[in-house]
Amino acid sequence: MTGLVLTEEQQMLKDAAKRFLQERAPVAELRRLRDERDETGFSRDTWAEMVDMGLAGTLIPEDFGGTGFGHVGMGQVFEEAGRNLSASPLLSTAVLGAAAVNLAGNAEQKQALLGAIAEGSLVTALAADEAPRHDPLKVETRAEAEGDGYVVNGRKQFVVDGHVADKLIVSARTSGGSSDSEGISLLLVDREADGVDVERTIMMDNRNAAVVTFDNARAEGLLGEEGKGYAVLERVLDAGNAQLAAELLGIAQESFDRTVKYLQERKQFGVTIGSFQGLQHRAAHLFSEIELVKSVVIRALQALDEDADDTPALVSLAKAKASEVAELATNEGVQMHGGMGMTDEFDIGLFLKRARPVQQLFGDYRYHASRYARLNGY
Amino acid sequence: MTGLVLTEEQQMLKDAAKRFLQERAPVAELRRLRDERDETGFSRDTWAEMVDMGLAGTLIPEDFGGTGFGHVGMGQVFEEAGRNLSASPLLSTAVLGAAAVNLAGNAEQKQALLGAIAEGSLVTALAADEAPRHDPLKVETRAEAEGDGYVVNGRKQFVVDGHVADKLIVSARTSGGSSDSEGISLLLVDREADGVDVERTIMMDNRNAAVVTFDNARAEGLLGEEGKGYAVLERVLDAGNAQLAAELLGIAQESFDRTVKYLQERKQFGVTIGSFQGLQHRAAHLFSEIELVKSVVIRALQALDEDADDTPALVSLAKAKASEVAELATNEGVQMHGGMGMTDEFDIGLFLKRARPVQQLFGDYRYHASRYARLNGY
Amino acid sequence: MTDLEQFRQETRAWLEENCPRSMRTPVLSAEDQCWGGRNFKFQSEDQRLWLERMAERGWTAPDWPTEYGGGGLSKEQVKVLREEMDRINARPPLHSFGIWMIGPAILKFGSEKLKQQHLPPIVRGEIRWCQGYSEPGAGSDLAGLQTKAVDQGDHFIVNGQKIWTSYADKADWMFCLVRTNPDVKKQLGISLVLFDMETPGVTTRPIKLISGSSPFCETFLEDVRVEKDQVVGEVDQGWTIAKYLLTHERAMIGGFGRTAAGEKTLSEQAVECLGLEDGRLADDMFRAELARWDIDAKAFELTNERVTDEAKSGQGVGAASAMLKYYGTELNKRRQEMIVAMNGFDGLVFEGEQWDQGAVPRSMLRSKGNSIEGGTSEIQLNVIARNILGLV
Amino acid sequence: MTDLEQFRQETRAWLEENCPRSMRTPVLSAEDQCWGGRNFKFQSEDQRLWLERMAERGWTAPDWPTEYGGGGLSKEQVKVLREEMDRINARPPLHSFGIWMIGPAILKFGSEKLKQQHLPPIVRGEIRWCQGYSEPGAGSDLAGLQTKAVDQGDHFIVNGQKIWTSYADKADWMFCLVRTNPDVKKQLGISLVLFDMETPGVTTRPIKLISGSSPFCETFLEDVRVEKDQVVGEVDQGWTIAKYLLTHERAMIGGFGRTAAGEKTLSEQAVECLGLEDGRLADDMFRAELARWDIDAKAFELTNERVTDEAKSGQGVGAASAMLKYYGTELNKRRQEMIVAMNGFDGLVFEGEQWDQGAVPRSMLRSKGNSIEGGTSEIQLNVIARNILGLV
Repeated sequence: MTGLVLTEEQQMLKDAAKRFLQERAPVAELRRLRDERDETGFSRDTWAEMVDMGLAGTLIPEDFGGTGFGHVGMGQVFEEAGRNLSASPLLSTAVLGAAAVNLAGNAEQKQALLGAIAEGSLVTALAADEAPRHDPLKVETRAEAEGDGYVVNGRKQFVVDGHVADKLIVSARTSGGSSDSEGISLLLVDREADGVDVERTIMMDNRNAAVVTFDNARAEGLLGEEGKGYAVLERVLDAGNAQLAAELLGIAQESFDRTVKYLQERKQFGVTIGSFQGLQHRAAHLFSEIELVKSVVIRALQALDEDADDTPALVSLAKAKASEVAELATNEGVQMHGGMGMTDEFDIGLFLKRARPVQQLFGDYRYHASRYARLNGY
Repeated sequence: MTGLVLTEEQQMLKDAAKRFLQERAPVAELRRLRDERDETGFSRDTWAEMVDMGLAGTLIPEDFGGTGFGHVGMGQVFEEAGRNLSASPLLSTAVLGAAAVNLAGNAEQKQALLGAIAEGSLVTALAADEAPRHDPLKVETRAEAEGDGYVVNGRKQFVVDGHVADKLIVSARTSGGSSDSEGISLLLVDREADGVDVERTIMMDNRNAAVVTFDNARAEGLLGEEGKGYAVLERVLDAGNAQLAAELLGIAQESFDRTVKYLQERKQFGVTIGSFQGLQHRAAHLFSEIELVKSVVIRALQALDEDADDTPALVSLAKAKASEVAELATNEGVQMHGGMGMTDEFDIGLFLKRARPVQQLFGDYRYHASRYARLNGY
Repeated sequence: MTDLEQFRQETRAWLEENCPRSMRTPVLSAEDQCWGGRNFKFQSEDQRLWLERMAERGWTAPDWPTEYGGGGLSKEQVKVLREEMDRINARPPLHSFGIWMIGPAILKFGSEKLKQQHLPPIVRGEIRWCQGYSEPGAGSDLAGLQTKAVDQGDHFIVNGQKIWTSYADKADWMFCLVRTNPDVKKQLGISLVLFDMETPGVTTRPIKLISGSSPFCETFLEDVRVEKDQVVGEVDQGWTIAKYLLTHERAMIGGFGRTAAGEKTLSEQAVECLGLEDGRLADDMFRAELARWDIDAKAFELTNERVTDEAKSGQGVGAASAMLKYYGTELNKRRQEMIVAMNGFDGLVFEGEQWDQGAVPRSMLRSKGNSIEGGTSEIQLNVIARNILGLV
Repeated sequence: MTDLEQFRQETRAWLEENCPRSMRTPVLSAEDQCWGGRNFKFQSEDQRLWLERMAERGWTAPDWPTEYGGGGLSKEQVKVLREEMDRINARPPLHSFGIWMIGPAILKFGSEKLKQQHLPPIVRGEIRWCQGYSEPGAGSDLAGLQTKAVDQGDHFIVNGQKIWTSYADKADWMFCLVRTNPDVKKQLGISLVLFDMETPGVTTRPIKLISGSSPFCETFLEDVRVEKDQVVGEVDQGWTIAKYLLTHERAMIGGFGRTAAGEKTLSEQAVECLGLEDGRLADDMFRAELARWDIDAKAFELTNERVTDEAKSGQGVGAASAMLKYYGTELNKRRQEMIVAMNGFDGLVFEGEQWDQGAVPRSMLRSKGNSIEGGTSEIQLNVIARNILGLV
């Protein structure tokens, strides 16, 4: 195992991502997208620049046009995106899409799709959840073989970037009952195919998600083996959750930094409110919790890069702890900002509004605490 | 429903109990019993005086020699006992024994036993638990009919006052399997009967409990109907748990009062430590929690007096909340007393050491939170 | 039959006859609430009728004296009226800061003129009030207020800025704390004054909250003329009245965590969202968390009852209101977070008919303010530590 | 083969040959720990042998210079040695405040004379040390210490009282903070002095704790003569060294929450106590609570690793030790409460062979002191708030 520190290269990537996102995708940019009711939900120009920086190919091997920087590298970008509330299809495409194709795609698919992702010409979206709360086993969407392809029927929700994706990666049942792990297949479906209906949903963080309905929609093809998709899906979700944990770390840290600054500056009863021990102790506790999050996040990312046996447990550890602490940090952030924290004018509330969907997506604290317990035998 | 306040009579009983216990059974008395390794574990003289005050008959109808003051009245005595860490067979005999006989005894048993309890000539003990953690359904002790009586085999633990009781009230299986509610019977067994082995256990609070083994021990008779004992046992346990909750309230309140006093007096860095906002806020939070405990305890006691339908839920509510807050109050008490709180010389640690067994006896926070949830349909 | 029994029967009959059917359904949205005032648009004819009928008997303020338009009822009668209204799920005929806050203050501290001028229109729902307490930059330090009222003989000229004035953009009059004497200790030298929001120099601007709604405003006061007879109580002695009003407000906000009549309990919602397995909530992590909340909430509800019962039986309430405000608002925040989480995706969508325009997440976001408005949780803890526990 | 690889092979072979079998079993009780010193009674011949063999190579203090009896190993070699010892579950040959605390301080701040006098006996386990820091009535206000050392030319005469001196009744020497200058600001004017516990005027009395054990003492100092060459560092400059030592102590205590080698993890204990149903802990309330602890504990363990790794890679550790001390001790208290609760009745019995003489509840009670000794949790939070977050 490598030490729990960044390599020089990873640190450089982090610094570059930080500079770029602060300048091109800061909180003000999220406000602009929101207030102008932007239909895409992110800036295509900014995304193009991120592609130019090689960020879209971070998880893609060099053979297929990526940089192969890996999960730890990508985590640095997500942490900085969390700090800036930067919107982009990085998760849907460069993490979930890239991981799915890389893990399950055949040679032809890899060649075609990974290259397209790395060069920014393809946006993908993962359509996995059907229940309101994350449950990847609960798949009632059905795919039936017809001719040389499949016909898909069902309904998916919380499909991040679903309304702008070129291709959807859909988990569907080719056999088995509702909660069996066997019989789930992953399929590629063109978003513009007949029978695909995509409703964009405006979430509390103003980021993209969609409800997607398949009504006899024709799939382009299988990704991986028929009926064996669940194992792939789990690994794709682990990759996604580790990055979401990194984003939550960024959200928590930025909320905290801004709050500490406010405590240092804001005066009441003639002194700075940061001089009140009641707030000092809560801030110090929160500092400690964030230190813990830093450790679990880097460990989970490293485990993915090492393809370690305990990756699932380490990812659940990271997502659970990061979710818990981001919730605490954003709540404390609003409370310590007092009335101003409740206003839309201040940024602090936006961190809270971003944190909740990130916590929920692919399982919140409760889901991952339970999974962690199960993976540890209780 | 009566208001959530004491009647004048109940308040008078509380005041009388307070004066008496402060004088005759204060914390110093518990230390004396401990340091002299007293074999009885409480003072027989003090108990005789409590009997003279009518306390042993608080739950016993006047017809059978009691005062019929009821559960709310008894709760005031337990709260004061909690404040003074007073040891006596009030729980084992005047609550559990009296309730069991009153609920399930035939006319003859009531006449003989309730009178004896009220006049202080009989000490009883309830032998219900077999597993380390409370589980009244888990009964493997067996009672087999033989001639006009029963023969008992099995092992019971956490039998409060077991080593000094004259009679044991034993839950045993006359039919059914290990966790069936049907088939459990309550039997009266003389502690000195052949085949009864009682091992006194010294608990962390230095109070009495015992492990009791029955090896072909002969029971005196049934208490209630054969096989129908569980419903009685549940009601007896509810009566016991409500009083334990009252005792926990006293423990929490006294710990808190002593701690607040310490905060007001103890100086550090040239000021009283009570002037530190970090401690102030924790004390204020604890104050609020104790206020909640007062409300749930009186409500549970009233429900028992009214024989209300939701008594089980209200008792679990009281025992759960009182356990949680007593744990917090005693922990905060030791922590806020600093190093001195860790010494045997200071009393504050004794409250912590009494609280834990009271929390555990007949089910702790987790047990009653789960029961509360079940009784509320989830 | 006792007098009280007779009162109950008469009240029941009157309500049966006079409370319109549509006013016997749960209040589900802000539009279902009747706030009255000059510019109020009634949701329905029934809503208007219900207010008028109740106001005519003075039952919008049932315990106020009849001479000022109130119902003149005894405490026991008020309780009967409330019980009988609850029995048929009658909606409150009027939501009013006039009835809840400034009315009682005028009754207790105001001159005869102020009582006659202001109380009857409040009872009838003709004048809607707002509260001018907080100021930008002051936060919890309420007594440090900067809005100045300069004595001009028969009137004051007021200059300053107020913030967090609830519905100031919809209100007709404001009760407002101003500094009438800058030369004394900060709690002294404060007065409580009343003025019409249409007075020249008063402008107001809504503040958008993180929940997307704008229940609060900033109000700017530029050379606003306030007659001297519009001071409640003595000049420079307003702080006492302000504290009295704050206690009222705290008790009001502390009740936020309670489940409203007709609303599903949190555990019912959880069962609906998460399902049962063998009679237990299917998600064991949620079950543990829910049981903890449920126990605290029930204990809190009983504590509200106990405090009321103790007050009735003459035992001092002490500073219970600070404790109730603190605990109740923290409980409600926990509840709202759980509702969002148990609804999963559906609890995160912010717009759209199908998701009730994001009622669930907006309500969660709004709840974050509960522990800030009306005195922050930190201030309540300070009050408990100092006033009850004597920690200084 | 690299040098380090070769070192590993040699170490492995040496340990295989020299570590007695009985010294490869888990340390289960206090008696299994070897503390050395003049009056120490070895538990077994193996225990004595193991100490002697390790001390001979200087491996009881592997990173100290060989000239003072240490092992002279590089950081990498120390790590290899630890790994190889862990591999065979070798017990630590020596527990020693000399090695953990005063030794490093003497190495860093002490005179050549002090190094030569004190370090070799520490390495060999011949002299056992105790720490004289706290005083009655001072608590967390360590710098306010009152024990006076009056300058007598070539020596000091020390008068005062120390409390919370761990195992002072078993120690041979004390390192002690004394006030050498009463006329300056309280952090100044403090010196760190060393003296033999057999010096006339030193008496000691054990303090009984709530757990029933007496690991701490009160120590009374009456006209105790301390030679001037037994001052570590400069006279009046002891506070710097004291802070250095406190940081060491914090890091040590912070590690308390970790599961020792060979000990069952908390979840293993829970499964044993509570059983499984369908692969889940049978008690769902416990399962939720346990998962929460387990996550925090694993995250804390990784944080310990990360802090170490960052220190190695030259990134500043900052005031991480305060955070580790705070979090680690609070974690251990939670763990101990859960162990008591999951054992039910068996976790509450305080005496008796069958219950291991109450090891479970005594350990819980003892853990309450973790967040008090070595600087309370409150002090750690103050340190974080002030020194790291800049909140003043």
